[in-house]
Amino acid sequence: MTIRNSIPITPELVEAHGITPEEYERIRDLTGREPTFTELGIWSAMWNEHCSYKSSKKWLKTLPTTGPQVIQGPGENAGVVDIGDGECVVFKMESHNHPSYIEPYQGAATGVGGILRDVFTMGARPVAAMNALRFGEPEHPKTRHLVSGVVSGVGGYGNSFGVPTVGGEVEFDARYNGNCLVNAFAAGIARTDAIFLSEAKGVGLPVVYLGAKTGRDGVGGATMASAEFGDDIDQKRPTVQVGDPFTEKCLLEACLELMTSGAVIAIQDMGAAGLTCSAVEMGAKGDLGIELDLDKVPVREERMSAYEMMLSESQERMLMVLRPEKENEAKAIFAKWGLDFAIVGRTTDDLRFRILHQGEEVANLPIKELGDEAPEYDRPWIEPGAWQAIDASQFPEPDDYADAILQVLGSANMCSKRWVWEQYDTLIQGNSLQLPGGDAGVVRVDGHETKALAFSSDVTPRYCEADPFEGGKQAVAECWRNLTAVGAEPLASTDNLNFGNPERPEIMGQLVRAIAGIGEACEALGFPIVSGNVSLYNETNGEAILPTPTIAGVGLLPDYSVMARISAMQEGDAIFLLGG
Amino acid sequence: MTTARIVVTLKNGVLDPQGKAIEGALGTLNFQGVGKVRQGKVFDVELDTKDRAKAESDLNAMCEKLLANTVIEDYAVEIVEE
Amino acid sequence: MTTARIVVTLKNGVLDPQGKAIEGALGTLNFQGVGKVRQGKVFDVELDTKDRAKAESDLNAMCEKLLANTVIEDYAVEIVEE
Amino acid sequence: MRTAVILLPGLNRDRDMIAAITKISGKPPVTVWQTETEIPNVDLIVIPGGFSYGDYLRCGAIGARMPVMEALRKKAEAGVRVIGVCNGFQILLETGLLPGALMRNASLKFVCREVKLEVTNAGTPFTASYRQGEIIRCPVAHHDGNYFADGETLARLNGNGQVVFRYAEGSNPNGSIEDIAGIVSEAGNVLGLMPHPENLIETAHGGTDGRGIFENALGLSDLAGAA
Ligand SMILES: Nc1ncnc2c1ncn2[C@@H]1O[C@H](COP(=O)(O)OP(=O)(O)O)[C@@H](O)[C@H]1O
Repeated sequence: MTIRNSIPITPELVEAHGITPEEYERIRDLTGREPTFTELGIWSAMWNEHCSYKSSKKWLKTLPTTGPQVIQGPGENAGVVDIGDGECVVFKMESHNHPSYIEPYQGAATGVGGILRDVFTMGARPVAAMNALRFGEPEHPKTRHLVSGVVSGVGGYGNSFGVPTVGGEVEFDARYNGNCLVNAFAAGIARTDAIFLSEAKGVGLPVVYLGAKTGRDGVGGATMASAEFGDDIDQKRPTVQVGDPFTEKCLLEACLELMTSGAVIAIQDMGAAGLTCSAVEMGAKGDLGIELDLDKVPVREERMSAYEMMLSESQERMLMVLRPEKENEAKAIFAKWGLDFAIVGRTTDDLRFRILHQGEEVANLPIKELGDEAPEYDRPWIEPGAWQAIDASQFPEPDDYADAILQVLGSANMCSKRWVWEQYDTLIQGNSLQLPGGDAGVVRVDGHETKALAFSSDVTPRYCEADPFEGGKQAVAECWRNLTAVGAEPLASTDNLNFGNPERPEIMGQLVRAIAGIGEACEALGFPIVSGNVSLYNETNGEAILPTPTIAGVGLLPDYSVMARISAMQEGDAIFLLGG
Repeated sequence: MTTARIVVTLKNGVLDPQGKAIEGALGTLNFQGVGKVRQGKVFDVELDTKDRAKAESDLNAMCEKLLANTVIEDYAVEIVEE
Repeated sequence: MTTARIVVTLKNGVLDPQGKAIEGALGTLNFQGVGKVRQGKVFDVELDTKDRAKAESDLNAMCEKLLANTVIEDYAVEIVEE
Repeated sequence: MRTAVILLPGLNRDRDMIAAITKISGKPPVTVWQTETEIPNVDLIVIPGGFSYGDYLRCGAIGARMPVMEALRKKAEAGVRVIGVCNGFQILLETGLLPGALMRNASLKFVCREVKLEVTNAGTPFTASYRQGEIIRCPVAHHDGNYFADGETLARLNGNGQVVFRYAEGSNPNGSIEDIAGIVSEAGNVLGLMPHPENLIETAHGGTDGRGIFENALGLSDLAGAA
């Protein structure tokens, strides 16, 4: 199968790419002519909700993102926060909801792989992971399959890669019957003076492809992540990506080794819409053009078209701008780790994104417009209706309180989640001080006598449904409390905003109000949001998930010898209730 | 009794990290001229029936429901012995 | 080019946790009359040779040296296409 | 006392192991990459845990066939002490330096938790500081730790006192036959075990039960009390 670049662009084709007629008008203007088929694919990848945040950008801008501790806020692969002694913590959370619903093991696994890559692309060695999971009711016929696939996928990838999972959430509710949520968090530690960014610098420098080969995995995946599910979901299956944690572990070691060698000018991992997004981002940020020669791209399948290569979401790949004099050294490092290393293009000074394939120029687009001029919508929204307080007296008092407590504790949502986190390696790296099961996971900072980092992930979606503003605030406050409860000073946070279809004003209202609540709480607590992710269109047949703005936070314990734990209680201790 | 062999293989184009690692290892062990290697699974299943048609339909159902992940895998059922 | 299929199965008497678990799962899914299930592996290997004898001897050597753990596994090599 | 740690791509408890050995012996170990054909003169060689080559094909199978393993075999045959932990144990089985095989956990799930181990042979170079029958704590973290050997091999292992650790008090996490958690070679100088003693060597780990194995192997056990 080859896809010709000369396929005529019809309104149907435009629609199938998730591009509206108005957006297409704009695309034609910016291109200066009808786009080619490959170009249409590139535009759609850059302008879909997933990559461009076109529905949420206006509101995300209102979040507090700065503070004396913040070294890098949103906009890079991950946020960076100072932890003193010349070191920083690099972290982010990202969703892989739609892929996990379609193929739970691989969807969850590649979600974990993606977030780990975001962290080590910046030069940080990952030291902790969390996963916030939401499934339909336990009785629903799909739930068991999804839970077992997702949990083993999260573990399968993280355990093999070698990062301890120190926290997370598992919750069941009928509103997730048609859309499970898989939000993966990762944090790493780097030297403050050795952070790597995606901004390309310098004209005529080699653009290098690193990691695994390109296949047809997930072609159209970014488009899929931005579309609502219908009953035709089965037809979307061939876009599944398969994760290879072994290759990712090798990629981690090779990248960190390469970074110490001084060869790297800019680096960007290939996530959604792989080669397209990574190359455009590097060029657009650096005010440079990029020219790619697809004949040089390592491929694992025959006769791949330019369109497929540009949109492939094959995992475990990176793009880098290299200091030319370091080429041989860099190559040797990648050969040692058994990874592909190929010069696939160069930086230019003409601000064009040019793609060559088999002697033909299959795309030639303005790079800044691709990267920065995605549409931004001020979608109509309505104030979410106020929920009536429930009158407690309408419920009969339980006859037997002990039995009632047992029922609560034994329920799927309240019971211990040990059955989940025992499938994750919580100890690897030898620095775990508090495992899942407490208020926050704690990991000591390698090579430091007393310092440790605390991690927690929280949100209570039913509160957000009742009142998105208060629910957003509450998620931040709970995360903050979990960090302080182990004795950590909260540093900063990351968010993963999971909502339904933003084209519906009531859903857009949830998003707007939740962001306002999160912003207010973060502002009040001095707990800036330094990275994040938005996942919209979590709906099946018109029914949306509960609004789920997951908040993950990082705190610093200057001295872990005075850390608090939930298990330190002894008989006869007095119990205090603090707070309002 | 019926004995069947089910072979489950990855669909074309789906990444096979195991196959890839094996290709590399065969190279390290100095085997020449090894092209693609793809790894799959085989299940040998004993069924307590002599009815071939029923056995086949049951085995196909087992593949659909459990043994194969039809999102990324194909399967083939073969009756070995009746 | 030669294409071969290698099937690696557990020796009789060797514990097969995956086969066992599948037996259990098939029961839970209400399949009746399922006896023993044993899980094995299949490798589809492409070899850059037209010499059948050489291909067979190479494939057997690959099994002995890597693809099968002959302490617990048996293997069978079949040339599918030359 | 000198230690070497063998490195293969996909191993991921190498850093844990290097840190543990450095803390216990006061000296960082030398590292030996998979392609080396010589291992320097050391008193102890360790293969750490992880997923060498992704554990693709069979756990430890591809790693066991890398060039460094021939050098390891020579050292082991010459009497140098060798410890393989988790993936290291799986690799030692695949090289044939230890008998048996490690299969998928009976639950088919990865399991990470603390278990209890019974020291069933305190007479080995690795266990001398423990009491025979002593119960120690130790974490496990693995997907393929279900030890299997045929009846004849088991009889031989039992007869020679080659079973060094068993999961105790119903804490077998993986279905291992006869609760076997760790074994030594017939000569007694090669130890393979699934649990991770390197993750329980200091107070910050919540205990030091795993320390003795390394102290014994390095001939430091007299200092054990001072640690
Ligand atoms: N998917 C998961 N992975 C790892 N740990 C988890 C997961 N789900 C829950 N946990 C852990 O279980 C404990 C209880 O979770 P939760 O009920 O959400 O706690 P809380 O409401 O106190 O934050 C926490 O320590 C949490 O980190």
